Amino acid sequence: TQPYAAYLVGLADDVLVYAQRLAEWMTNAPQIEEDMALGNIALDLLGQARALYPHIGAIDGTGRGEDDFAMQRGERDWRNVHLVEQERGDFADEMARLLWFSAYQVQLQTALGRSTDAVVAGVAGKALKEVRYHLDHASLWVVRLGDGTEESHRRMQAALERVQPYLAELFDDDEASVVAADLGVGVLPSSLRDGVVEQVSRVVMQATLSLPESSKWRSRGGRAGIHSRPMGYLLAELQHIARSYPGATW
Amino acid sequence: TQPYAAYLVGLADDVLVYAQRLAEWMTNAPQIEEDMALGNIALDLLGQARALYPHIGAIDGTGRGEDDFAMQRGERDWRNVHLVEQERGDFADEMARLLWFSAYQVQLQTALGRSTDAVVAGVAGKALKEVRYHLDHASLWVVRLGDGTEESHRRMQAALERVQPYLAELFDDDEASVVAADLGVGVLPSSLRDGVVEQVSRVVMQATLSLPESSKWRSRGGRAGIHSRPMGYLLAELQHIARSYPGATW
Amino acid sequence: DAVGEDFDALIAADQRIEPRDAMPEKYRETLIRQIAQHAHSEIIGMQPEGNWITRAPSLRRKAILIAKVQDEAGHGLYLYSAAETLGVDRAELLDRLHDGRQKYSSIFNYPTLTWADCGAIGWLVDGAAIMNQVPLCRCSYGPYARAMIRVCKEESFHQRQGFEILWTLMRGTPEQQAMAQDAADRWWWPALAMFGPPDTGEAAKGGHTEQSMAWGIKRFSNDDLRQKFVDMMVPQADKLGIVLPDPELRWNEERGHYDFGEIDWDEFWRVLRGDGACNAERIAHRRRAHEDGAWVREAANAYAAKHASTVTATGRESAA
Amino acid sequence: DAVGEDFDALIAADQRIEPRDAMPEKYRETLIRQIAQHAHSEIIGMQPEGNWITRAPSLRRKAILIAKVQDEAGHGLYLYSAAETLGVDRAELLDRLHDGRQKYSSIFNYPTLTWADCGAIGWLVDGAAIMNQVPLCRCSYGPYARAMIRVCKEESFHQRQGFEILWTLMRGTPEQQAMAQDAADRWWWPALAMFGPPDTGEAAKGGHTEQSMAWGIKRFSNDDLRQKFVDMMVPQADKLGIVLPDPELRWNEERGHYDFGEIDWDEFWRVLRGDGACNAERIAHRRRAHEDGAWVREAANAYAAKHASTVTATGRESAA
Repeated sequence: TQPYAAYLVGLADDVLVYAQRLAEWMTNAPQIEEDMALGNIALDLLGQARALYPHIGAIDGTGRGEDDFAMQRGERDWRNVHLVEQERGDFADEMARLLWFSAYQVQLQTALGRSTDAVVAGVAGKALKEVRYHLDHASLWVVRLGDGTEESHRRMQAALERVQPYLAELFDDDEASVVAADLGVGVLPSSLRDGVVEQVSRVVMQATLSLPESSKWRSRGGRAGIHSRPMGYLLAELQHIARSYPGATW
Repeated sequence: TQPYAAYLVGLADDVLVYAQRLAEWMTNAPQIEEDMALGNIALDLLGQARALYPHIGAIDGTGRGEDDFAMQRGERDWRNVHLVEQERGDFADEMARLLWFSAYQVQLQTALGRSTDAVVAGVAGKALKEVRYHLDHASLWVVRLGDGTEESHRRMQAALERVQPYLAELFDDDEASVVAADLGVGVLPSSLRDGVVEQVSRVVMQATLSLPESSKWRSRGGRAGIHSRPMGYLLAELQHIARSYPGATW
Repeated sequence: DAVGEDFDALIAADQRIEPRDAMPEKYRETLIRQIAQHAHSEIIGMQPEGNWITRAPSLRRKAILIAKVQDEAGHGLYLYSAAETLGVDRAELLDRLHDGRQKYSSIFNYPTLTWADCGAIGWLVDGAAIMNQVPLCRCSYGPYARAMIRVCKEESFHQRQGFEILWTLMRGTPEQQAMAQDAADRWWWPALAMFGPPDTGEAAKGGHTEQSMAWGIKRFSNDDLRQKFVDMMVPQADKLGIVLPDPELRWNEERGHYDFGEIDWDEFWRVLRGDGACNAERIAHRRRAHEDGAWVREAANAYAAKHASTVTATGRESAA
Repeated sequence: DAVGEDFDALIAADQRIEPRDAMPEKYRETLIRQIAQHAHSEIIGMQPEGNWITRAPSLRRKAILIAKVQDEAGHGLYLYSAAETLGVDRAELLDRLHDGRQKYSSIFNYPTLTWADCGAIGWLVDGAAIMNQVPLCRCSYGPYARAMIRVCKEESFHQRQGFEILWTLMRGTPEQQAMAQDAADRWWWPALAMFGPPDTGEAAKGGHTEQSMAWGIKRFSNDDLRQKFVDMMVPQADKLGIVLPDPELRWNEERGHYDFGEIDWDEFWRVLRGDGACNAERIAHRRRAHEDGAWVREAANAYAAKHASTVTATGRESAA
């Protein structure tokens, strides 16, 4: 069993939980093209999670498959950041979250392309192309909304402020990431911060918006299984059917 | 096994599901007194359900207990009306629903006090005192809101209109209720309608509001396990923990 | 007149009518109504299955379901585009959907109560849709026919996925088998009603079928398509181990077809008039999404207009 | 002055101060702040457990939990009433809560992650609250003391319920035992911090303890109460089979008390300053409920005003 399994669980949980939230937009998006686009991004992230879980089950010695991870873990065993578990807000909230998350993912997957774990490097190679598209998509919308109408500018700015407390957590170097970085499998989250902030800042400036100051409060604990209120309800929905029919295959 | 068990499941599911919805108001009510009052009504209804389920488990021969009914049934086996499963709206929506449901319960429990099933009659005797209080509480608020400010009048009238399509279902004579009524255990839902409408009409008039016309669309199917969209999500929340630990006691 | 002659000649020669061709106003109106209703059905049809995306029982099924709902959105878009070639725009068609002037397939007013319903929709509803749509690939109106070719290819993929969901359930636990059977029980009759009311024999009078056939929009009667559907599905049900909920269903050697029972047309008309389980919910959901998104669409338009005028003003920002 | 003399005499005689009695402004302010903070803690404290009402694992537990959260609302109401006897009103106190001018107990900024947390809150948090509150039943200010008597009776009931939740889990499956242990691991240190920063020895200088003791508001130092709490809980933990997460915890024969480790006061101050897991969420939730309900409270006031004036005008509708 590999000591960096916990690090990979964090990576996989981030994208699975965000895929679950993004998929909620289907039938709820502002236009049909966007139902499709957000569904597409959800599919990409879901695919990344599905590629990682069985690998984690192999290296941690449990032999767990994707659905063991997705459907059979309690809240305390999930290692995703709070950013991705927050409830769906308005479209500006989603674009603010997608902009930051995708910019983070571009830096992350770029670095993971050099992972000493061949599976991780392989997943990252494919993921990088996807998350670059996600970043483009979010950037396009942030610029349109920031530089659109008065209302959309106000909403987009408010969304940047609401998402702000959830960002620091992406860049915390927890124990698992230090282990993974030492082994050359992973990357220190803190090392990604400057690239992400620079990327987002460019978009925000083009959108005639401004990056908010740091808030007094910030989220923490996701990587240690300490989640925010929405997580339990997300899991109830995600797992209810699977949990209701123990041992069934689908 | 008694052929009227299905009828009692409908009675119990109505109050359990509504208790679940009402309890959501706790920490969300317009004033602290109301957090308490709605919690109290939820507790009364929950108590009624808990008194009925083990009795049903005895008469249907399955020996199921309250948690077998509450935590282990799939959506198709729930027999509550759509009215009680609808998502929490604003406070006016809740008072409109509570007014109708309590007026219905007063008529129902009055009739069930004469049930040939001693347990049902016993539960009804206690429940009648409770639901009279619920009716008073809802009436008080409907009058206050109807005859309060312009905004509250408008909201209360809109709430009466939104709840309207869910009322007819309360008074449908399905097969199970016909069987139960024939045996003297239950009462034909259609026989309760006039009393309920009269009661509600008095309150609505005092509130300077008006009862809406029948809508083109009306809910149906709850007593046959055909539910509306919110039901599955309600069950996911209700059952997630119980389903996640098969065989555990709490 | 010249319009009529050219058009009639193209129809007679079984050639495609293209947007640039002159066409009778009634033909245009019939097509707009039909294509729009078809597009609306794809968009509203995202909701019943969309209801299961967050609760799909496995990640694999979740991925397949997301992709399917996405395909439905895509079909809606092709179809709105086809309708736009007839001189209406999508925003106007969506308004007509939202305020009830145009309809969508009544099948989507039935609820999806269990996971098995995702299987039944794929197997039965998409199956019936394909039966209806394959002949439309030869429809006289070119853009509609071409959209249908693309749609049909994906629909038959969806139908196989639905079959496979049920197949897996029928080979699962007793609860899973019961779930699959229950779904088939609830979706079978509504699927048969999807082909529309009887339009042969006595019933042929007064309906749209005759005119639509003459125009090459419709190729088979509702009743013929329904029969073909029943004939196709019965062996598939046998393979699944599902009992179709019709005691009168049996092979008729003489006709070379399956006989089947009477559809409850009262229910059909009731649901069509707006009193089905989900009529209110489907339109309310669609409207809410549309209204919630109004500020986003306005912003996109404002941004595009700003940029267009910038380009005009400076003549050099189009590469930005 | 006369105020000071009467007041001092009552305090010296260990008599109760009542609302009609003159009292020093500082005493009044201290009490308002303390009672309001206590009331706010009850109201905000509904949220962590309220989070589990819809998901309680059995109907019996759901009923107990609803009743408990209801009790907390009731405690909030008694305490706001007690504060109102000092000349402030509840609406004003709630405003001070909502805009951060007044605080609530920092313990409620920790999240409830599993069902076992409902047990740990009852056992540890209510246990610590009782330890703090029992002496307040003898507080010099009458209305506060009387409210506390009622509150304490219910709190000790809640504490037993919390213990019983954990007891059941510890006798359950291995997962349930792990859940209970995990909850105790997370709530133990925050519960110890509930007694406030050290206020004996060196730390006695500069805090409020000395003045509050002189006024008969506080009867024991934070440190004394904390020690009593530890001494009470260690045997209960043993009975449960829960290992308290403190390697330095051991019986000190000489002191006749349990020794225990150092509390992480940096975390305590960080959370108190607003940077705990749930600070933002708790206040946002409370504010939203208050704002969403504004139109209801306005309507109730408008209705009452209308009726009051009707009564005045006709003199005969008060019985209506």
